[in-house]
Amino acid sequence: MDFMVTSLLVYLLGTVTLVWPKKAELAAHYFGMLCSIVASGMVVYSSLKYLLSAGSRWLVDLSWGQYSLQADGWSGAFLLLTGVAGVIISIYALDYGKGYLGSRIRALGGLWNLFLLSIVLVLISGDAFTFIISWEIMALVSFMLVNHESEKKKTVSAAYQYMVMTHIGTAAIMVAFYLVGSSAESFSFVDMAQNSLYGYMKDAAFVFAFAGFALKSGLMPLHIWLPNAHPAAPSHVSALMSGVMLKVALYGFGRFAFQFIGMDVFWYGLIVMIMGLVSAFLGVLYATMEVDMKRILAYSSVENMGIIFSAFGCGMVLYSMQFPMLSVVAFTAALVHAVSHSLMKGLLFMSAGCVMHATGSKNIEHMGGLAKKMPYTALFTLIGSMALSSMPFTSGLVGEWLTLQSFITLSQQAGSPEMRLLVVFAFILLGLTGATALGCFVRMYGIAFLGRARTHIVEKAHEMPFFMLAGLGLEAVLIVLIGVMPDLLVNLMQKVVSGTGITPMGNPLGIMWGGSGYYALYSPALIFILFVFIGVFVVASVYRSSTFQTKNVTWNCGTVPTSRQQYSATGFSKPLRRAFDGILNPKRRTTYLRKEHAYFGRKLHYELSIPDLFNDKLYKPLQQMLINSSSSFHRIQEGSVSIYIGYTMVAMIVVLIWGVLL
Amino acid sequence: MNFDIRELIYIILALPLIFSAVSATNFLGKDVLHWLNRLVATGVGAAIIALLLTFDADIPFAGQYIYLDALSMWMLIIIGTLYFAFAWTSKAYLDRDTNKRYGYLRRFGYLEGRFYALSHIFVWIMLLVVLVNNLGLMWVTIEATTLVSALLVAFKFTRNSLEATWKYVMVCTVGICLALLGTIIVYYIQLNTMGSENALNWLYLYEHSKMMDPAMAKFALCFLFVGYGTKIGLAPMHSWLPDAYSEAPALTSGLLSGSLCSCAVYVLIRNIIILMPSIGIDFISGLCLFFGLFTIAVAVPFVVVQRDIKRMLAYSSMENFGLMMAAFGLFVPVAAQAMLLNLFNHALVKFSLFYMAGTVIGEYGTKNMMRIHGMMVQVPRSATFLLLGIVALLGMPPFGIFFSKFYMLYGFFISDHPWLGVLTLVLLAGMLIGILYHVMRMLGGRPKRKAAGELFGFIDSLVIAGLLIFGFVVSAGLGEITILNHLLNNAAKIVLGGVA
Amino acid sequence: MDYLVVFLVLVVFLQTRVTDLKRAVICLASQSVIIAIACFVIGFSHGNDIHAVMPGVLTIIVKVIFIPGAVYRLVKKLKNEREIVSASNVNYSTMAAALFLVMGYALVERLMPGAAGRDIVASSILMIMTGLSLMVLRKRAIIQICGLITLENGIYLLGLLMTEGLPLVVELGVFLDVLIAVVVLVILTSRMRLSFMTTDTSVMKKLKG
Amino acid sequence: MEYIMTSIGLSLVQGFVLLLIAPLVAGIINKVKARLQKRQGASIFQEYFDICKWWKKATILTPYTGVIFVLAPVVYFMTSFMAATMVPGFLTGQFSLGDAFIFVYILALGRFFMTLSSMDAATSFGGMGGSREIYISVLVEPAVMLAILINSIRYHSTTLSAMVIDYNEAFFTVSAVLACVAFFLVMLAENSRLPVDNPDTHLELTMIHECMTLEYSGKLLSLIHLGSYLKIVVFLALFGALYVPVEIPLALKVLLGAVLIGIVETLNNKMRLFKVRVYLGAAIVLLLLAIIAE
Repeated sequence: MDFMVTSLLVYLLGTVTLVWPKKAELAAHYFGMLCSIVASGMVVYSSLKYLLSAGSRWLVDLSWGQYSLQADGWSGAFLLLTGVAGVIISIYALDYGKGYLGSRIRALGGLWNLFLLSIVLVLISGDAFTFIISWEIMALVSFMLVNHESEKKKTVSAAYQYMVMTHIGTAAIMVAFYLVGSSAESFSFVDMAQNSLYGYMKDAAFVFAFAGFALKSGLMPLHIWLPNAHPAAPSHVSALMSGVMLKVALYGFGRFAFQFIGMDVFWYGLIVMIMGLVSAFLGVLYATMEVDMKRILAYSSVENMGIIFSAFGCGMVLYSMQFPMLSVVAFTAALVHAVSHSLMKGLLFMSAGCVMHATGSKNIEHMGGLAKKMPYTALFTLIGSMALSSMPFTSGLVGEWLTLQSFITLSQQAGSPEMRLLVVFAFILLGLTGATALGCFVRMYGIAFLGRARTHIVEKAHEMPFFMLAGLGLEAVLIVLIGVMPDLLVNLMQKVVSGTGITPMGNPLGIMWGGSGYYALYSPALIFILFVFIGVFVVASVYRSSTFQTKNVTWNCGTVPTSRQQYSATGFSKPLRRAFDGILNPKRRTTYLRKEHAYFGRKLHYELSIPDLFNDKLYKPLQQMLINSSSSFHRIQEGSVSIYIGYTMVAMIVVLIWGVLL
Repeated sequence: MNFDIRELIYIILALPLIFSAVSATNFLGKDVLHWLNRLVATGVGAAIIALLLTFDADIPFAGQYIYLDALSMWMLIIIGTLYFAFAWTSKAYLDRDTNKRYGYLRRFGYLEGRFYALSHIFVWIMLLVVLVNNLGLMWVTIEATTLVSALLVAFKFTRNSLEATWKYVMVCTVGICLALLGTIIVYYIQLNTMGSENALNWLYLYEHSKMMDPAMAKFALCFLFVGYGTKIGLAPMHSWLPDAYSEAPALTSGLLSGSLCSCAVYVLIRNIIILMPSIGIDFISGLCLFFGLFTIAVAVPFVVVQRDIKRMLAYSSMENFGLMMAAFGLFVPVAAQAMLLNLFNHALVKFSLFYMAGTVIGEYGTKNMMRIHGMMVQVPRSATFLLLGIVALLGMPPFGIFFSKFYMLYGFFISDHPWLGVLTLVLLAGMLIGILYHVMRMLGGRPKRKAAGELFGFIDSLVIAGLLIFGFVVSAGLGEITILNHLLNNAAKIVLGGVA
Repeated sequence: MDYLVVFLVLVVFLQTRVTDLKRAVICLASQSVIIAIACFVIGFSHGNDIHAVMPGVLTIIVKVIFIPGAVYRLVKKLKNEREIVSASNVNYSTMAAALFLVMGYALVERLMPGAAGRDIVASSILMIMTGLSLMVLRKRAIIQICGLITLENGIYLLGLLMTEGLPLVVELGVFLDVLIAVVVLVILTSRMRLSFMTTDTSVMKKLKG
Repeated sequence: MEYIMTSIGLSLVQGFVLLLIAPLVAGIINKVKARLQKRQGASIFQEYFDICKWWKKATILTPYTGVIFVLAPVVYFMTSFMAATMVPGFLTGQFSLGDAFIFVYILALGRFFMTLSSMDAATSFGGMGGSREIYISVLVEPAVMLAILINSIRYHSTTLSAMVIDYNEAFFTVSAVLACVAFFLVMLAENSRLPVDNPDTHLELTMIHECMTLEYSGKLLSLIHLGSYLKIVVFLALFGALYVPVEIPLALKVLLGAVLIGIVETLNNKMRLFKVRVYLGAAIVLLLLAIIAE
């Protein structure tokens, strides 16, 4: 623990950059980033300790009475995730942050360290009060980071929205803690584990906790802040937010589910599962419709958090059906997918940063052919996209596969028709999600990196400096490693969830269901070996005699193809838009600029926008209602002193009557 | 040199009075006044610290007219802190408000003298409020604060400030008259039960509070609650509050919101402590909860749709005091302690925020938040401090209010009013939605109109930062600072009057 | 004593009807005179020491001489100002006053059945309520001040009846406060006349929301 | 350990065998179609000749393309091959490299790269093909998932070798038949046959898969074709082994399946792109009924 505390101190040291002299801005930046790298490394180291001693729990009281720290396996898993992301993204930021020279770069460095610090504090806080403090600090710091480029109006409004939403979420979490804590001796997690909640109070506690954490992890319909906040923030910040902060919400919810509230009620898990599934599908659907690179990634975060929570909910359902051994699969799936998602989403946000750095735009409609300009970035982005569309040999498939397995596990126990229907619903949504994710990232990668340049901004694109590539590369390597050899990670996470790892017949990913002797198998290493082995032969046989030749441009019915003839991103997702018109209901507007003649020389301007369903149907009306009601409420304060005195008299009389009656 | 408690109290009471008298007479020049003012305030602060060190929270000190126990000590700390901050920021404020371009006060001659005379006597009366031991005198002093602060509110004698003052005096005096009626009834009860010796003496009444006649006591409580509630600014008697706060000079608004309302709360609590045993807490907690939450509920819409920055702050202090009354009405030790802590934190934060608001008004020459953009670019230091202050006000860590709010809300849940707690959280979220929206509008975006430069000086930032840090240290480290912790525990015990 | 009550009630009723500022002030003064007499009566009815004389003297000094004087000087500054109210308004306030009187009696019956000075208690309640109603219904600053003083008088009278006078210190403090209050209000009113060109408080409606 | 080794060897052999017979099956399908259309038709070995021809030819690239473009066919072919090694029923025993989901996702890898390559050529046809391919795959995926689900429910495993129809217990059930029909529909969509896609025209309005391969020639083209033939065979084998509730040898099932495809392709014509929703919706509903009836 002392080691952990030291890492916290190093983070604190990093915040010194806030008050660094303005002359040596660059030094401040490097100093801050180095501090965060070192500290995160220490976090990784110490987290491994807690992971290996999974389940063990011990407390450290800071000298001030009411604050206490603790760490166990569950927090160790997330500490690991945080540390890895912290190291890699900080390395990336070494070069990326230079873009903010002269625009409050010192604040950026200091807040960066503070952000990591608060996340780690949330993960190792040992009582509700410390948890809430660090949680709020995390929210506050991330808010300031999102608000960093506060000259832009969009940024400001995004930050505002983020703060409001996250504050509401925190309020819900606080209510949950209050409810649990008021039925226990104290706020320390150990005491809260022996709380005496029951009945509808317990339900209320669960609902509030889930609402709060779901909001933080961006499940629909509480995701509304997410696709605005991530694009507004600097890229490495959004990488950290999406890669780690969303997972921290899972951590908190896990605490509640495992320790405080318990999972013995069936519909708890049901709600979690269904909400997760729905947000998985809707999230990826919206992602497929976006053209802003970072918004695509943000919506895809919604999707992946949805998958994670659905797996978690599946586990809760299994647990409530008295199959704790089987629920292990599901919880493992949730954890593994959390880790791999933090890796791949970090990677892609960073590469989005690279693309912005190179082209100065986030809109993939303006790109194309970047692969030739920046080959390494393209390679790493390809790996990231493969991972996010859960292709084999990437960590994406591991989590996805475990999730599917956990749902199969549920289906094994689903005797009654309605449970069957539930499982069918789950699988339909999972299938849709998987395929749509593939489409989404094929679209993103293909439009941005392949083909020909659509606009001139691509011309001045260039390869990234070393540290940015290093960051991308590290993530990519980790992704492939986990994808090919998931045994270590999966067993580790399984140990975290339950003491016993179930590993039949030497196969790392074999899962045994109660009763029957069959296994579900996945041995990516073997597949990979075979794939490469034979693939090499094929490649050799294809490229042995180099019979490739480039004579001329593509045959285009006699004309030279222009780059505008390529499919645009919007066009690429058209069929899907048609298929899911009912959900998306896109707003199309066609305006004829010049139409003096019916056929010739008429220009038309076509504009398509896909508003977020919940934003339109839920949040905007709420906002309007709030403002209107408030402004109508102003009538009670019209400025006439006699009326004011009248109020006093009325209050007096009311109180007198109350007093007489009671 | 070490004084005993009585001497210290005399020092505390003497210094401001003398100084205000001096500065009222037209002898001294500006700079002398400025320095004297700082000196006096610092002296009083030092005296209060010495008092805190010599005073033992378990043994209240009772003179003939003076009474000092943990609760009043706590109030003294609050007032003293604000007094100190006031003295060290007043010079910058006055210079700013008298500057040629934007200042409201440039028309007046010899304004330092008037301002200091009024402000210091104002503070003096507030010190008196928390030190007297006689309910009647408490009433008298509270009424006196109204009248003196009325002159401060009207200080600029613009149309708006006149209007605000008129409403302030009218509404408050009516309320205070009701409080007088309540006090008279208390005295009547005392006459009927205990006879007329040491009349309205708080300590005496406190010791004999069991003997009171419940029906009349309840009757008295109604008047007292509405009367002092008007002064606290509980809805619907709050109507004077936003006007007065928004029109007064920024420093005065800070003092009004930070310490005067706290004094009113203090007096109300003193009265309630007396009446509590005979009435029983159900009725009282009902009153406090209802009016407290109703106040928050009334404050929210006015914050959401608001143009005037100081009015916004005024409504936010309504919200805070509503919350504090509700927390008091819970009658659980945690909540009472947190409520006292919040009195302290809110006073500090709100004073700094009103001062920041004054700075912003000085910089942009308008109170209208819709006309202010891009402070981050134009006046970074003020912007940073404004943001910090607002964050502190909205109750986010690491600032003080978070701690007190956390435990006040916790009180709702352990005194089985969980749904009221949820309601309160919803209302607080409403406050955040409103305040943060306006502040973000002011801070972010591109500047549209020219600012008068960074008016936020070095000493100012020291003082404001000091206030914020002080609040943080006291709240976060309360477990460690034994003397304050002890004091607060005793104060909470007194507030609960041996009920819970 | 009963004569006093009669006079008091009459004065109060008169106060609800006057619209001319000078007359209003005179009403106030005469009202205070009656209060002062009541003070003496009550004071001497229980033992004749300094505490018995004190309230009456103070009342005469402050409420009979000083306050009406100050207000009167102010009124003389205000040329041709009078409360512009419809006759119906006046009637309403009178009727309200009558209602208050009834209410007062009802309250007295409730709280202290068979008390000696029930009439005068009722009339003091009448004064309180009438003062409030004046402040609510009338627009001129002067009349509102009169309402305030009336209210204060009523409370004071009530206190006098219930408790034979507050403790001396408090007594002094109360008088001091009333004094300052009137001073402040007079200052405000004269300022108002300067900057608004009128003392009609209904023009002051700029601060809202 | 050597058990694993032998099983891997066996599955590799099976892969090669399927690879060898794949063009033949395609030829049979075409022959059937030709016969039903009153044509003589090419010989059933025609596909072998074609592939050899393409293999000999040089590969023409457009200047816009990059690495992805030349890599994609290999990956596509490899994925079909890996799928072929996983198909149960011929040589593979209990052991398999991955279960049904892995099977699906490996095929998805091929789709991933083919779609990318289609966009790499920077022409409008490629993009069109890619977007339509994605559209179809999104609609197909749930049906595939349900198809896996039903057998896994029945046989308590998602391992392909375990999901093979077990003739020892009652296998000709309502749900089995429903699943069989549904999977046939899914199979047509997956292999881009009529009525979803038209494999043998180059009319840009109708085609999907052909769009993507439009820019290919020479060795790469032959790889792609080989891969798609292999895919058909693999699916036919899977269809036969897992979903056809009739107790006849698997090879026969494959043959009959090929014939059936030929017949269906003759009887139907390509449906509108946005009608595919309805078509696959039908498949999903059938599977749902099957699962409920299970």
